[in-house]
Amino acid sequence: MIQVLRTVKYEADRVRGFGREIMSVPGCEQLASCIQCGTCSGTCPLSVYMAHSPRQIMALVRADFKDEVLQSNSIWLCASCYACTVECPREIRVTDIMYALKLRAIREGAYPKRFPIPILAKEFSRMVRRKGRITETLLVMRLFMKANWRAVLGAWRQGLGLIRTGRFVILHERIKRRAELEKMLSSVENGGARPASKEVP
Amino acid sequence: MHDPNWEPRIVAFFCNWCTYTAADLAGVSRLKYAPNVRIVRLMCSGRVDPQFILAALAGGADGVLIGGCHIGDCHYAEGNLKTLRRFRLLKRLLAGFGLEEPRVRLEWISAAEGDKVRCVINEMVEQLRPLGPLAWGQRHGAQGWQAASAAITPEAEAAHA
Amino acid sequence: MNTNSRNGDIRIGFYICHCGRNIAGVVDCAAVAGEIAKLPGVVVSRDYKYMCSEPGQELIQDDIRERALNRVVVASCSPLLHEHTFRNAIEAGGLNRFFFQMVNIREHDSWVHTDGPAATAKAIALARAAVRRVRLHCALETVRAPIHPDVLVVGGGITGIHAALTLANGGKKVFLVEREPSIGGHMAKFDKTFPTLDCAACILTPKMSAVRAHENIRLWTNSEVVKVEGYVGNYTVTVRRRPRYVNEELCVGCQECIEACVFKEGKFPDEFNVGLSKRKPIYIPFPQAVPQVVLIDRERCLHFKTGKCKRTCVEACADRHAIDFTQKEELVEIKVGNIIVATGFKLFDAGRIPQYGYGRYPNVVTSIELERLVTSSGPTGGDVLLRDGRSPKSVAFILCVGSRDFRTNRWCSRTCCMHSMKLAQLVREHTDAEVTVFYLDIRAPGKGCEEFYDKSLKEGIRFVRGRVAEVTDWALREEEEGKLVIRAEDTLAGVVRRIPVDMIVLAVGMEPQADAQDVRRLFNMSCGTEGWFLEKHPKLAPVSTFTDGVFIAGCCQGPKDIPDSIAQAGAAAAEAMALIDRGFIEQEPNTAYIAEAECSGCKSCIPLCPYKAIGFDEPTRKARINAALCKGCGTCVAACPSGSIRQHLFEDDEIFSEIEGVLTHA
Amino acid sequence: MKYAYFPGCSLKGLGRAYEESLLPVMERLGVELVELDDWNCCGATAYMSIDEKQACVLAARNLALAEKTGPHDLITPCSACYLVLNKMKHYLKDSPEMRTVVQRALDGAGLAYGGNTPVRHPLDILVNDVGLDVIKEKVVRPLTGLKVAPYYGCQVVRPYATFDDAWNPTTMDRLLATLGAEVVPYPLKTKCCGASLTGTLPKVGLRLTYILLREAARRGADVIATICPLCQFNLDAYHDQVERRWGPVPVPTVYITQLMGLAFGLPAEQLGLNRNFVRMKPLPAAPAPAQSK
Repeated sequence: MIQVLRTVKYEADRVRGFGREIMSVPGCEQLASCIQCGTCSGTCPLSVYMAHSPRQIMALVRADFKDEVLQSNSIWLCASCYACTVECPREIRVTDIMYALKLRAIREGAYPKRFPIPILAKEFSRMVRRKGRITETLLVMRLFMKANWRAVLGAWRQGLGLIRTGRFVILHERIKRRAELEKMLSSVENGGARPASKEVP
Repeated sequence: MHDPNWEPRIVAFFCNWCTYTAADLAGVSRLKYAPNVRIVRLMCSGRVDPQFILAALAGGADGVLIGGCHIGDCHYAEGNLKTLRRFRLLKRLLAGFGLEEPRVRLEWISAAEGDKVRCVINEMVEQLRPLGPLAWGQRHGAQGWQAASAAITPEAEAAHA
Repeated sequence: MNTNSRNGDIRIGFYICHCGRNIAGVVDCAAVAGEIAKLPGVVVSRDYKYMCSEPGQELIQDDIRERALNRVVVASCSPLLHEHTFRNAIEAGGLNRFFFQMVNIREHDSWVHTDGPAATAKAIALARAAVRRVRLHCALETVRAPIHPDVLVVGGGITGIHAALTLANGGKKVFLVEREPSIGGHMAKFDKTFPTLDCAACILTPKMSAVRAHENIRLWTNSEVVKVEGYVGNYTVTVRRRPRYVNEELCVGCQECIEACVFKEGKFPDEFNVGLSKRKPIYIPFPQAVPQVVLIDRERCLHFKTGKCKRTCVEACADRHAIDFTQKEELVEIKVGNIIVATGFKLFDAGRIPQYGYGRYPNVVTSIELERLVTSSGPTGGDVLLRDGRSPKSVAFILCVGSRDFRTNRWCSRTCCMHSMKLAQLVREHTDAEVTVFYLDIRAPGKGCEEFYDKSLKEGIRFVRGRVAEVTDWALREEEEGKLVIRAEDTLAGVVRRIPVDMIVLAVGMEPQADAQDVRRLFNMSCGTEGWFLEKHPKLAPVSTFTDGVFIAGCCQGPKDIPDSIAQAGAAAAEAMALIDRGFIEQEPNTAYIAEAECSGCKSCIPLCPYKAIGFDEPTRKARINAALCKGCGTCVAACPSGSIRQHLFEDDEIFSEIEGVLTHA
Repeated sequence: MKYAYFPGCSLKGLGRAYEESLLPVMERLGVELVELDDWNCCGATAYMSIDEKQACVLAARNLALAEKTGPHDLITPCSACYLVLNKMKHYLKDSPEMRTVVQRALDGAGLAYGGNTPVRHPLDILVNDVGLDVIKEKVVRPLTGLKVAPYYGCQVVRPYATFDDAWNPTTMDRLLATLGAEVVPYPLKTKCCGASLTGTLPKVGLRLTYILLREAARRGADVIATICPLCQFNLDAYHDQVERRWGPVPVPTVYITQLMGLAFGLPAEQLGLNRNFVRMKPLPAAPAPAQSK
């Protein structure tokens, strides 16, 4: 059987104003100048794994296809290496746009379920909030438990190696004035990058 | 405080070759800027007699903008250098009269810098807004103007070269 | 001319132009006309769709006759565009052309504001000022100044050559000044030209020879303009003629001296072959060079460097005595009426985009280097070869190198798409290499160009839409070993590709000459933000500049192909010729003058004038202005302590009335 | 020479060998590093996708702490911290609105953000402040004969660094040459190692790691020198997994500071070299006394 997929996009699939919203995030304004040259995808070490290349993400954002963008695995594959940002001939900060998209995907719960990267981001922020610092080994353990506990089994060899080389830290690194930090962070709670204007439903 | 609906009025003296042309370019490029400026065309910023500035301020302008070619690019070789000299002297005098710094402004804007026209005008309007109306006539009367203009002599200008 | 007024009263006609929707879309024209009608002295106040049109102008002329108008104000576009039109119209209507004032409510109002009421208020203020001002206008006569019939053409590329020939064929004397030792410019380096693929040399060389042979052209190569003084019709230009150490009159171009040089082989990078071959210290730039005169590179010549050369060249020249080591730089002063600037462009330095490996990988070349390689008269005799002498099996072109890139040059260089397709076809002709062109958008709008694109497609040249991210020499797979690897997204196929090739050609864009800013100052021109010389009007005056009598043509104004450059050269020549054949220019009578009764003789104005137009009359102890020298800047007027210097068209009271006018509340 | 020192979480954990080698090397060069009191996580790349304002606050607290400590530049050895702190400086400079939010958050703790502390990378400081001449003087055991691939990683030179070229950085190359090492041309010097994905999407991350290791081996490098704790961990700790998938890529990865330490004659154990999974071979036989290069 030949599998067929109907891919037409209707105007109703657009979330009007989404492209404008992203372009209004500080640092993301240049998206308007994109000429779809593909330098971002060409230079991206991860574009070959992405459902949509960075260039296609730029096009979809501009065309207001919010759902398709926020559900794409592409934004989570971005490793923040900034090659696209440096290489873009139109000076588009592609990496920053990816952040703006990740933030919205997490906020709206739009990312692929059990996909480990957003879970890592969440666990990361949770640990920073509680302890003020990150203890990498403990963070990875938490991630494994949340996302894919079987992976722990696969990583035993590495874990042993870390213990052997004295790099496996089991006590949390933490700052002294945790309350001070928590107060600061909660004072800007629910701020984020939500635009002042209401989002178009 | 002043009337919230008050809008600053700016009289601009633009040289024919650079800044007036830049303002034309801003138009051709459909750049948008605040409608508070009234442009008077002169051949060179060197033609801007200090009395024009004083007359504008006395006549109800809240600010005066002078635009000329960049130094070294004057269509008349060095008219703008004379403008600069004269402008420095005038600024000092006007400061003596209590005139706020942003009210009188000199800018070099080349024929290619349409966007600079937009930026300068918008910026100036925003700077004048919090200062409120100038009402120079009420502050100093006709004597103020005459005293100021009498102080601008060639010798005094030369001292500001 | 017409009398000032009827019964001495001022009768003003006011006209506001809708300019279609350009003005009327923002400004309420009827309201402005209504408001202005209330002003004293305004006899007629009308709004009309297009004032500059024939009926619009007739409207004014009819009113002058029927309503006995003696002043006219038109509120429309910029006076820089149509002041001339309306002055002519009222003059034809029987009024002195200076009883006119124009109000700029398009460029300075409707096009830059969106708030209708505010724009309308501004239009009223500006119009009111003009109405007040025009009352004070006086009848003036334009001054005529003669035009020197000779023309200076700066730059001997195809543009300068064509302009010079056009003028010379029309009987005008032309000075053609070229910085390089030969004319010909970039075009002389090309093998063939798109889209016709006719041989560049075959069409250029005859024109170069014609320049040399033309009795009306004085050709100065190895020369530069260093000073320009004066104004339209009367320019005095100083040209620096650098020594070639070979007497142009005596050299016959036999090149025996080159043969005889103590350097047996060429040793120094040949400029014409962009470094792909070597030349000697005594050389001729290229075989078809004009003039056919050799020159000596002072930096490289042993005689100059050590003083211990056997001077075999002098021996070879024998009794022609053309070689002259004592030649000195010369400054020559010429008088011309018009100047055509055709100083061309420079190519983008590909090394500025390190990702493409130019300068690091020997087989990454620029389009002009490939051009020399495909030319049968070039360093390889027309063989496209890699640096190691092999023939490439695969060649890739990367387009938009230094174009459409915000970090380098923002503009489209316009010719690289076609130029690359031409080179791609030539590579296919000369080798059996597979050719791939990486492009962003193929821009082929010229006549025959789209067809050329189609031909390229049909000939099997592969096109990949995507900007190359990088060129590397690290191999992931066996087929990539020893190759240059391109990584790019094929944006149409939607996949990232790695493509190994033998040779990469960078289609470098055009940019303004490195000294464009100096040249601009020299000729009193403007540059756009990108650095190209600025035309007076992008549509209506594409070869004029803001300085009368100075014209621009070709790529110094922006990237162009050969046909467009030639068209501009012809246009600039025609503009100059129109001025010359008219014989005189009408000068704006905006000169300064002294009200002698009031002049105190303080002399403070005299040093202010850059044109030395102000003198001092000892008997009367008054300043005196020479109107013929005055350019009308008005600097002295503003500076006169006693207010005794006035300026026609910009009288103090006119400007004061304008200031009052714009400030009077509605 | 005195600097405020922001180690970052990694240097206290997986990347502790970096700190262990950085501190003695700097000491040897007469550079004083004063660890910022009670510094917190910079927010790294992850926090930015959770909450922009909080991410700004995290960075700003550290910068404010540095300002409070004194007028010293802040040295930030971890690439991610270096990038994030610099990025937030730019961000706060461009967005007065965000600056107000951040300042309000800092107010409670008596901190103020002025935005004036330069955030600098050790490479920048070593080459531009200390100087290669001074470093050369301290070399007692030149790395002659050691072929080193300089690997900068992505986040040091992109996109905010001003001390080196984003595409072809050379500071580490020059530094290695000063130590007497042979610098292998390494075109992947700024390519992403995939560290942020190796743990979560091994299939993807490992391949990027493999490409880097393979090219270093292909170029004949004895060792890869890096300056990023994440890169080092990634290239080292996943080395066995890479080899299991793709075959041998026998190149260890160490910190440039470890190589400097060796060249300065410090013992390998003190430099944390024993923490590597893939150990570096002992240096080639002692060099001839006459120093070359």
